[in-house]
Amino acid sequence: MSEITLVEAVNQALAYEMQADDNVVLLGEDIAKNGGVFRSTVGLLERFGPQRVLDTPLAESMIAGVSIGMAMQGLKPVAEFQFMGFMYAGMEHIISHASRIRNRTRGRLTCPLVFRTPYGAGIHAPEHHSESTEALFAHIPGLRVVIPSSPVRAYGLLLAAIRDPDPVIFLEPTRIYRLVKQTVPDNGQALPLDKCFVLREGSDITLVTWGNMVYETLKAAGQLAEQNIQAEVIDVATIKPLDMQTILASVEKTGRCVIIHEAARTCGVGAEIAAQLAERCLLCLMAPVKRVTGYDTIVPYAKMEKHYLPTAEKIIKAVEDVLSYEG
Amino acid sequence: MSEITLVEAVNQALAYEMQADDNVVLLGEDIAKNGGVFRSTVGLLERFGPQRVLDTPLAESMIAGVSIGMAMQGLKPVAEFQFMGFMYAGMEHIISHASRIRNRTRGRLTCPLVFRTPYGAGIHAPEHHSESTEALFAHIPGLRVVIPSSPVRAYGLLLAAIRDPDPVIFLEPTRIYRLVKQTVPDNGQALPLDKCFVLREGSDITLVTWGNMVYETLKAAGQLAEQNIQAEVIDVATIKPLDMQTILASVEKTGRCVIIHEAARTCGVGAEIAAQLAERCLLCLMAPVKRVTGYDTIVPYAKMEKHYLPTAEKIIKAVEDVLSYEG
Amino acid sequence: MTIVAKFEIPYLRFLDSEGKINKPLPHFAKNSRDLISLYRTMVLTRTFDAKAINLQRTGKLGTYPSSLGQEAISTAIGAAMQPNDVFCPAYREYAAQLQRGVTMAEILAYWSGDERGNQFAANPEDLPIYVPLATQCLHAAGIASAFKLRNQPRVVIVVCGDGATSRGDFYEAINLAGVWQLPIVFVVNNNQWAISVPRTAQTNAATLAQKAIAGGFAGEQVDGNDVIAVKYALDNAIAKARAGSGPSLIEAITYRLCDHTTADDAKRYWDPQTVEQAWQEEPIKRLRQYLIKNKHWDETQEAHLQVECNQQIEQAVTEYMNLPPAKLTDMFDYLYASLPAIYLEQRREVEI
Amino acid sequence: MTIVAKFEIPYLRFLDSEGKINKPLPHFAKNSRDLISLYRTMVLTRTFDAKAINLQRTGKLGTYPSSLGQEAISTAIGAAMQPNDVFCPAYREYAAQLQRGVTMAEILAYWSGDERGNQFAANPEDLPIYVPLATQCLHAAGIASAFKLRNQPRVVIVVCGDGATSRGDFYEAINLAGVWQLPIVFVVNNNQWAISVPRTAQTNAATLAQKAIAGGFAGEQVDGNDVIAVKYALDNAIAKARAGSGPSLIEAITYRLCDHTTADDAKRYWDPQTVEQAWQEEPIKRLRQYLIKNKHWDETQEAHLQVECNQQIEQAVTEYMNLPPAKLTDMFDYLYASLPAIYLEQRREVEI
Ligand SMILES: Cc1ncc(C[n+]2csc(CCOP(=O)(O)OP(=O)(O)O)c2C)c(N)n1
Ligand SMILES: Cc1ncc(C[n+]2csc(CCOP(=O)(O)OP(=O)(O)O)c2C)c(N)n1
Ligand SMILES: [Mg+2]
Ligand SMILES: [Mg+2]
Repeated sequence: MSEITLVEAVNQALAYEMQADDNVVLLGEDIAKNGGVFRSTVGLLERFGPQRVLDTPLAESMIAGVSIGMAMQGLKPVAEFQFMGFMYAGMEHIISHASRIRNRTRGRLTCPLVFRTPYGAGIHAPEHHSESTEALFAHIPGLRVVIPSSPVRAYGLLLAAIRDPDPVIFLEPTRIYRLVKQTVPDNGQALPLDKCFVLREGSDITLVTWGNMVYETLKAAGQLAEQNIQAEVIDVATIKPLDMQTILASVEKTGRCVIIHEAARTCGVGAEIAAQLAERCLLCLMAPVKRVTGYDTIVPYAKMEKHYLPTAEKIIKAVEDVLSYEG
Repeated sequence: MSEITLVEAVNQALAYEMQADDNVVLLGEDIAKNGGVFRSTVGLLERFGPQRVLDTPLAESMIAGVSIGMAMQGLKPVAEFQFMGFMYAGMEHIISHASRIRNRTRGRLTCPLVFRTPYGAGIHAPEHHSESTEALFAHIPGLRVVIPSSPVRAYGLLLAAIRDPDPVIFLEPTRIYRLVKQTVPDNGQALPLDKCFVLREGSDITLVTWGNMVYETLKAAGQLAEQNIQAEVIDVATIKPLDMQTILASVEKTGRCVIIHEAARTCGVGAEIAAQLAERCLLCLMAPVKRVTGYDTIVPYAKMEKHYLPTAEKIIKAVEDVLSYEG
Repeated sequence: MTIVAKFEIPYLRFLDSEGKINKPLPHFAKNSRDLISLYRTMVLTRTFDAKAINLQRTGKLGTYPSSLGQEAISTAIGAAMQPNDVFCPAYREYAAQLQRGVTMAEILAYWSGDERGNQFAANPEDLPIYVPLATQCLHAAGIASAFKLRNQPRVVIVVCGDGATSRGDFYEAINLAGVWQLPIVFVVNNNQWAISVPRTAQTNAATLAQKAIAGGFAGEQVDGNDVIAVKYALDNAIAKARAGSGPSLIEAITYRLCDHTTADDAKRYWDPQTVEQAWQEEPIKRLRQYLIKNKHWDETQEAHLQVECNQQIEQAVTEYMNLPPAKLTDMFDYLYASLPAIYLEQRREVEI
Repeated sequence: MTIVAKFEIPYLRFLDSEGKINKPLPHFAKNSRDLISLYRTMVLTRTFDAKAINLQRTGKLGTYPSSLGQEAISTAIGAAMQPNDVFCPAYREYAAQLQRGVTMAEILAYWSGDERGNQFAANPEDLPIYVPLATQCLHAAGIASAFKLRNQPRVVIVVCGDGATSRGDFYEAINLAGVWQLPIVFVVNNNQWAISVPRTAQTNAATLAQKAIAGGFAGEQVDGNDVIAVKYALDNAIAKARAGSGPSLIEAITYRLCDHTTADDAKRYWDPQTVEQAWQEEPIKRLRQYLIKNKHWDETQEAHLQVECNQQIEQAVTEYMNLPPAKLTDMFDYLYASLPAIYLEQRREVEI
């Protein structure tokens, strides 16, 4: 079995589930003939035909709203927003409808859909192509927000997201779309939603992260290991609802925690995790929880974006600060 | 001088600033002839004419976008969204443009506008009329988010918001629109943005809150005082950017903190405050910071909304928990 | 100059405000039973509306938007649809909802602030009332897309107001319906007002029907107070959609003879003379006049109908008033198919 | 049936693809100096475009969208506007931007990923390129509203693509412009593609011009490869707007003779024959043919022009390449008029 990238794993999961379930339909801008601007839907039009792979007109509120209508009829739309920065026009449908339809109708109507979108900075793209505003969705009751950060997890989590009977926002980190390759058996095995993945065990400190930052964090953990600091690395993966249990268990063990995300710090998802740690685990914390995040600025244009993003270096610095904390 | 309500104070501030500055124009749905569904713009059409008080067609993305265009020309639009629940359609313009225009053009174009909207639950209104999703805006760099919670602060902060050279989201708590009356001198004196207001001093615990919850919190503080518990009550007022200095100073003094907001807990603004307290003040905390918030559910329809909302009772319960915490 | 495209907007009316026929009636309208059935629905709706306002005034209901004066549109919709079509209402479409199995008790529960009012025991697929205006247009387009992708001969009817046509969602739905040739009928209830904003301040378009031109399909105006015209236009549009020949838009011209909702006071912005005139045009009177003139209806039947309506409504009100309170845990129990673990702590707080 | 409204969409062209006149030229086009000036701008733009793509291919520029084949539209816009009008571009409007004082170095800086490219030293009020499609239409309407409220005789020109016309924002802007009678001209660059999605998959509307009907004002089609037609239509629309007589929409039909951007490969979805045909229609060749035929232009002048263009562009590239790196603190220093205290800690991290 050959190794594939994250974006190929997305494609493989889509193909698997379209084959397995006639209700799965794809829609979005440039996803059919063009196979998606990142090629994540390449070949699917040819394989499943124009009734299953739909190029839409250019309108994001429409993509969101039409998907919801389809979902209420029992289809399982997987809609692509071309970039996360163009999803905001769909916010009203996501916040006011997708997340509420089951609750509003007391279970009569449901909304089993997936909104996929490339997200995150680091690919030298134009403005609005570097958003990581996952916190906006993580605040909304009724949604799931899932972020894969490896080919294996992209495959397993996307299958789980499509099969989930509720709406899932599925954020695909563009910077790792083609960064790593893994063997991903095409066996239709989903991975669990609502669960963190412990990517590396360690006893000295817990590093909590997701998305693009997983690789910087693993890199930092590797370098820390050379200094004999054993970092546990947790990929949160589902940021809504949060699996605090796994995070708490780890921090209870290590007593120290650094949270890493690329989004702006203020009111990012890191704040919620830090707040819960401080609330539920105050006594086990040997040092304050630190956050290594993007600045509270607009993501700079390409030339400066690398200075905006957290790096392994900054993570290591924070870990050292936390480890040397003297109460 | 007679006493006025919060909504009247809004009206008074609008009138003052329209008189003082020809660039101030109002726009929104039903704000002109009808004076606004909450009467906050009543009389202004008659006084300033249809060139200054504009009923718009019914389209929120349009209201947001057109305001931005006006602002770039040096007008100071104060646009009303009829309810916060209808603001989501304007999110793209708020997130992708209003907050970025100064930065994008390196100061060449600016966006001096105010987006006003009634917000919060507790008035037995239909679905979508009870939103308190201020955290969504508090995450966005480049914005200011201001929430008055008394007639005096409504007047002073709205003047400040209109005069501010950057975009301000101004959230008016509907439940206190007519709850209290105060004498509000119409003297054009603005109150400072980016600053908390300490509404009550105390040494035993710090209660941090804003918006509708200010009154429940003050009520709780009053009852706690009867038990000889002196709570300091802080109205955050500007939730973006946060005045952490005032909050930290208070918690350094009291050693204990409860944060109260009506929004869903997860990734609410309370998380950010709690995270910063835990990060910056770990040693001064004698107990974990607690949050008393709305549930992580959709705000229930009118019949059940009171069970969703934090109450003085729940606040007191949390304060007692914090005070009885044994590390 | 070369002309590359031409468009026309037709206007349709059979029954004028005096109940006189000004054009040969369509086939269905020659059957007095059908007309009487439409008439009964309109009267029932108006009576129900009055009762609901009364309940609101006496503190037994929340804010309520009446459909007074606009009953013909929704009555015709309910009559024109097949049961397995899907209806996506605006919030003044009680007449259609009632015909489609939504109960009065459910409608009242909804406006009392109870989600169970959207549970529609006898109607599995119609949308509940949507508060964010025009958003239902896109969901309707999605439902129609599902029908089309599955080759089902089903049709979606979606209604919005004149105000709602200013929203991007309305247009995006129109545009998609056109380019995907969806089996959908857009009905615009043009009641001349969006709360206090008159139709003329919403758009410079001479008709709202012409907004369909932007989507590349036909729009027409009908007299929305002539239930025969509305029904006829709908029958055609639905047949066209069902045959796979694409969408239509019907602008039904009527007048909101009531406050926007019980929370509104239209006197602030209304011209009373216009309203008085609008009352001359209202839909029930003209059909009654026609029926009576043609001996299909008389005063005795009218009196009976009132009694029947009142009985039915009283029963529904009793059912509504007897609805046991919902469980607080319902707040949590319909959020997700199964509640994620992290919610359990919060859920326990409301358990009793 | 009664007809209550009628509409027509005209189409305008003076110069056919062979450079032949098929209709008496408008006044301005009788002046060869003016035509030559339009011609020079188109050539300069095309040469600049080619250079930019070259810079991208050699790693000296980021993703870049070319305006190849569409130069006439933007050239006419720049020529038709007054300096104190405001231009709200889409991202292929270099020809207009250059005429309005935006420098090539700024354009290159922008596409290299440097915000300073939007600082427009010589143009204080035009919008920068907007990435979220169609959003500029609403800002344009806001700017036009400011002009109207202040009684300034100024006009806004806003451009978007055929794809962008499917977005709600486009329609909401059209609708507002109509009902507020704003001094604005909407120009749709209909280059037949939105990345890989053809014009026919965007909308069922026979013309994009007819989308103005939804807003209650006139739309017209012009041959977007005939700079004379575009300029003529714009002159009229701008004069109308300036006179307070409201908005217009001009659909300029052209063809995207390039990949969507340098990140795209149009071969995946293009039919090469159509493209070949589209090359026959391109705007520069036909105007050159006309000018040469009428002895307003010759090969020597053409050669000179190329040299001039190249010089100007090389100078700009040098300027662009010599732009010193921006300060990292710029990330913070333009967020707010003055940086709130809570930011200082983060800002210090990037200070050197
Ligand atoms: C998106 C949105 N904006 C604003 C409102 C508040 N609102 C409720 S009804 C209404 C007017 C609607 O007018 P129209 O569409 O003509 O419907 P009508 O009430 O006349 O039936 C407004 C502004 C809303 N419900 N949704
Ligand atoms: C709101 C939004 N959605 C999607 C995109 C991604 N995108 C960039 S260009 C483009 C196609 C635009 O087509 P058109 O409007 O015809 O302009 P053209 O590129 O042909 O000039 C798309 C989908 C975007 N920039 N903005
Ligand atoms: Mg209306
Ligand atoms: Mg195009």
